Amino acid sequence: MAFHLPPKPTPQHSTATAGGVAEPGHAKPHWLMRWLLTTNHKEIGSLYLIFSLTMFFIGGIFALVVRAELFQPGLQLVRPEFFNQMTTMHGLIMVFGAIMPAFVGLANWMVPLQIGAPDMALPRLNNFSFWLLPVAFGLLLSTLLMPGGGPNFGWTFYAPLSTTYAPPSTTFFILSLHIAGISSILGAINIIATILNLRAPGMRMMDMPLFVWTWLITAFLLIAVMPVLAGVITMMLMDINFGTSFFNAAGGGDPVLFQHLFWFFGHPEVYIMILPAFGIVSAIIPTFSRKRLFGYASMVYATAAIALLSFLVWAHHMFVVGLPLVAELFFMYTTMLIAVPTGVKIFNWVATMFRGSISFEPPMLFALAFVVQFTVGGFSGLMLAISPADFQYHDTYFVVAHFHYVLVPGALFAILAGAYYWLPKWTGHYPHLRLSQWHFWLSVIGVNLTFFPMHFSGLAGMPRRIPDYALQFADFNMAASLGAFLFGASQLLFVLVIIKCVRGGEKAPAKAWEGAEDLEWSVPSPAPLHTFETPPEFHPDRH
Amino acid sequence: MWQAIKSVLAAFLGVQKDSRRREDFASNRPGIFIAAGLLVGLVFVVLVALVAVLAAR
Amino acid sequence: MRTLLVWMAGGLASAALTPVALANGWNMPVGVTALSRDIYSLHMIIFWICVIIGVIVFGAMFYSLFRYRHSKGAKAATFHEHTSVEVIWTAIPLLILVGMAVPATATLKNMYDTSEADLDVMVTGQQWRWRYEYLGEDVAFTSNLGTPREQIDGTGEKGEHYLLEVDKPLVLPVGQKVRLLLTSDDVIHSWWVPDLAVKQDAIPGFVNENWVRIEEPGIYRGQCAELCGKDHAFMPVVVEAVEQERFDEWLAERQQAAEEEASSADREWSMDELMARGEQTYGAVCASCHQADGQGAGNFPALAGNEAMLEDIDWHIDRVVNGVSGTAMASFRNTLSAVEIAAVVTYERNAWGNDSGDSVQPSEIAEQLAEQGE
Amino acid sequence: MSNEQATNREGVRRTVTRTLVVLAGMFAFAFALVPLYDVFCEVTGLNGKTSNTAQMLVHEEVDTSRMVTVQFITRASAGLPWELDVQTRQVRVHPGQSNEVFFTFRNRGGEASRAKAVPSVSPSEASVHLRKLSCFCFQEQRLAGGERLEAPLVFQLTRDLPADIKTVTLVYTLYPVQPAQAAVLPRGPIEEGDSA
Repeated sequence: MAFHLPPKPTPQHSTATAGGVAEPGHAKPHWLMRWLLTTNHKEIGSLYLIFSLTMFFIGGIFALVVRAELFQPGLQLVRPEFFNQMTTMHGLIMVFGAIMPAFVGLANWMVPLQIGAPDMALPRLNNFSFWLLPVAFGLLLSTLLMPGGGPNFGWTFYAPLSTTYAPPSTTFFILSLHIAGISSILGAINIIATILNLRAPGMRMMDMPLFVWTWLITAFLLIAVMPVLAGVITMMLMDINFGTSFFNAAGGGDPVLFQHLFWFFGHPEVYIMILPAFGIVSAIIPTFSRKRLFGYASMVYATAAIALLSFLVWAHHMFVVGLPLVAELFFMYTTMLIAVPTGVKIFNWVATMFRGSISFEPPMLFALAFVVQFTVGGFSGLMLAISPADFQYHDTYFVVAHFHYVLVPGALFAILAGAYYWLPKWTGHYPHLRLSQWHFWLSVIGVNLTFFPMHFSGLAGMPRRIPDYALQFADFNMAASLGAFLFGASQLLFVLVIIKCVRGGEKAPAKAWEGAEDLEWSVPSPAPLHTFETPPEFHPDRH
Repeated sequence: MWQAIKSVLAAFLGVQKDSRRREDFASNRPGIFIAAGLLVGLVFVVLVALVAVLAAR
Repeated sequence: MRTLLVWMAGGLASAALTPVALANGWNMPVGVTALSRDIYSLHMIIFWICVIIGVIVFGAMFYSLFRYRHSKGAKAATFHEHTSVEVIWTAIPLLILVGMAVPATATLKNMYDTSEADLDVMVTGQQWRWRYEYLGEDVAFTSNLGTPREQIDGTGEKGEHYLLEVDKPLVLPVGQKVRLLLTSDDVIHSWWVPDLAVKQDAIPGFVNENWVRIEEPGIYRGQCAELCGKDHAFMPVVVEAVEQERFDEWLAERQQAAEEEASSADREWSMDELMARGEQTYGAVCASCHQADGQGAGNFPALAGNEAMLEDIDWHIDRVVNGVSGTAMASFRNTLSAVEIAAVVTYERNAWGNDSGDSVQPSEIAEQLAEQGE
Repeated sequence: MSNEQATNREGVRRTVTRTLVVLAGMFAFAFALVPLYDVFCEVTGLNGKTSNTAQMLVHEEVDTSRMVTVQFITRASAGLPWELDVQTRQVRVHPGQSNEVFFTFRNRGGEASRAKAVPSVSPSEASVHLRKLSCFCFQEQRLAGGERLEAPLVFQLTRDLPADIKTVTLVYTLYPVQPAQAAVLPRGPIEEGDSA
């Protein structure tokens, strides 16, 4: 299926222009070489999306191993050592291998189309940053087969569990994270360079669609924090292999320092995974409400504010490590304050729908589910911000419920919404309506059945990352496991939808959705391989 | 500069008028907004820290 | 339309289910300390604030979805900003948050006030057990998982307190302010008892403080909350709160028992006695890593047929007494008594087909420990 | 048209250069955070570490109006056949006054080895007010097998110690000091003959 995406160039659009990217078609290269060496933003976008879908299923299988073991109390299927590797790999793969590359893929496809650019600013770099990913994750997955097993210290890899007490494969884990980090950084540089320099004549910053805005801010966050992650894992590497003691108390280091550094990266990372989602939803809701986005300016400013504040809240992940009272209060206050700009975004989406003309196509369904369920995740986030209460919530399933609500029906649903929204542009066909609806409803039911009971098991006292639990948590866990399998299975429908959509289906016109306004809808569906080689005239009529 | 600070303050709350934003972006001087952002950010940190210190007493 | 009905039915159902769930004990425990009650009420306040905001926001959203359906010919309005409305909906949450921060700050300050404690207990996390030390009382012991291995593997019926039971609970007096000093011997652990609303990380090389004043006698169960490796799920915390008099008696008993244990090292132990005691100690302390069958697992070496160990009994004893630096093998010098060390070494040298016939007397171990001390 | 692309390329180059500079800066910043954190901790007592060099006695009037309990806890880490004991488990002191407490190191092993005591103070806020005039924890100790060493700690709690701190707990954990090449821990899985 991969090889039908995107369509071959159509003659009327591959007009040769000076300085254009390498023309395929002279001598037709082997398809493998074509995909290996492509510098086309649409092809690379597709590669990213296919890669992230693959990783999503691999990470999902790991999650199902975890849920299968947790179906009943007692150890049935896996040993605790392997269980810990599964939870760790699930987290790492989903964060770095599924969600982030999916957003980069969407950016590759849509940012040039939305700003009227012919391609990304640095096409060859673009190819390189993609192909780093399979290397990184191939390496990461291979650690599972190494003696002593793969990483087993959680995706947050707290020292000294991840240094002095780590399996021998940890050096490979660090290497793979380095490679994935370089890929993200290069991708971010490319996106910034594209947005700042390749906008269509007449399009000012303030005319850019919100998806472009949120990605610009996300890219800056990536530039700011990925090097910090690289620094942290380099220190780990040195602690493990060169006898330094950054995080080792025996040599005068401090394990808590690791957590400060990690979360200085980690909290902005959380926003890296949600800001582009805000952008997608801010495109979809106005389209299907047939009404301009309410408070565009506020949205842009709120995004910037959230990004800035994200550097000031990191220690709310560390409320129980024994911070001094003043630090505890500081981080509680800043964390509570970040709820304000986030709330503004939700109010704005609701106000966009108010007095609109609303229809419920699949992208809108996913966007609406995003708004509701992301807000649920936001509420539990607000509860977690209350530091004294966090002494009870911390490291329980309540936290697991919270961040999964933000990341699965949050970030992931936004990605799915984006996919349904732009599939007509990518393939020229509408996705199969019935199947899409089935996919949506089964996903919603599965997600809530999986993660809602986790709130209760957490409050009742179940710690996270345990392969076996006390009997009073059995009901919640059984429900969550059933939900997880339902959710996992229903994602196969998504694959089916994509395959059908690539192969055929109802033809989509250039402007596939009645209320859609941005530049991408001015090029034919499916989008030809080369678009906007002559920059479009941009008329800021809407903004 | 004052204009920029006001815009940044508005950003912190997440509320801004379209017309103001138009003016902001018409100015075409990103440096001043970045400076204002960092300044307001710093003041914000100091302010919250001060509240925390006072509250901890 | 149908879509909307499903949405609303789903929303109503979950809205109705949540209070039911919370009322059925699927909620944070109220607990048995003044602090745990404060925290519980903070939790419920913020919860209801979220519910109210949720009802308003989702209400407005679903009203819009229902009222302004395209299929019903709704025409979209053209407004796209309204500064005063935006200011209002920014200001109100801000005020709510300030209102929330006030009680939260007060509770937090109370939590941090560890001064004037009546009793100090040092809590040390070890992979994968807790060690308790009553400072100034000469009482210290390790608390291991009490659930038998068969229950975990599914070959035995699971008991009522499956995974939340230990061999020796931490006994504390009610009504007294107990200061907990927490640290760790290896990785980061986190000591947590929901009913006491105490959760604090135990960090190697550093000491954390927390405190608790239990109001009602009873048994309170919790577990390690920070991922600490393989048996993270198997290091529960059990606190037994008793009246002061009972506590004093218990403390005296413990002190006496420690003395008796020390003096029993002087007498001659038979092989059977050593093996029986050794099996018990091995099961509680060693089996989680080296496995009940002595076969080891992963990084943990097998003891059955371990030649290095069988060749040299002194080397064997040294490993148990002093541990192995930089590995999960802890030093048991202070954790196990001379009797237990002698018994476990004897057991390891004769179990699982190791049949070396070697045995070591508690008195020899005690002598060795004392000798090293001089 | 081609003119425009030329400016684009120029702009892209400038953007990339700038982002690379920021990137390098942030990577360096991550490492700078380590000493910054130490300085920050030393100033605020964030992590309860104490200064690792001797400090001068602050000559100030002894605050006889209040007493503070100072507790000492000693621990030895696994794999080190040493013991650390303190002669007095707790002392009651006035802020401003200087005090001396003796600690005993004992190497119970047969061979010479080196170790260092790592201090931690609780509550961590107190660590800024704890001045060590002399401490065995400033340097590593080397003891022959069976050797015994008495070493003093001379300290002072300054008068500006917050009034709500009534007990200060000082914990010393003994860690082995590895010879340089042994700093890499034996991390092989089963093939290592380690047992018991």
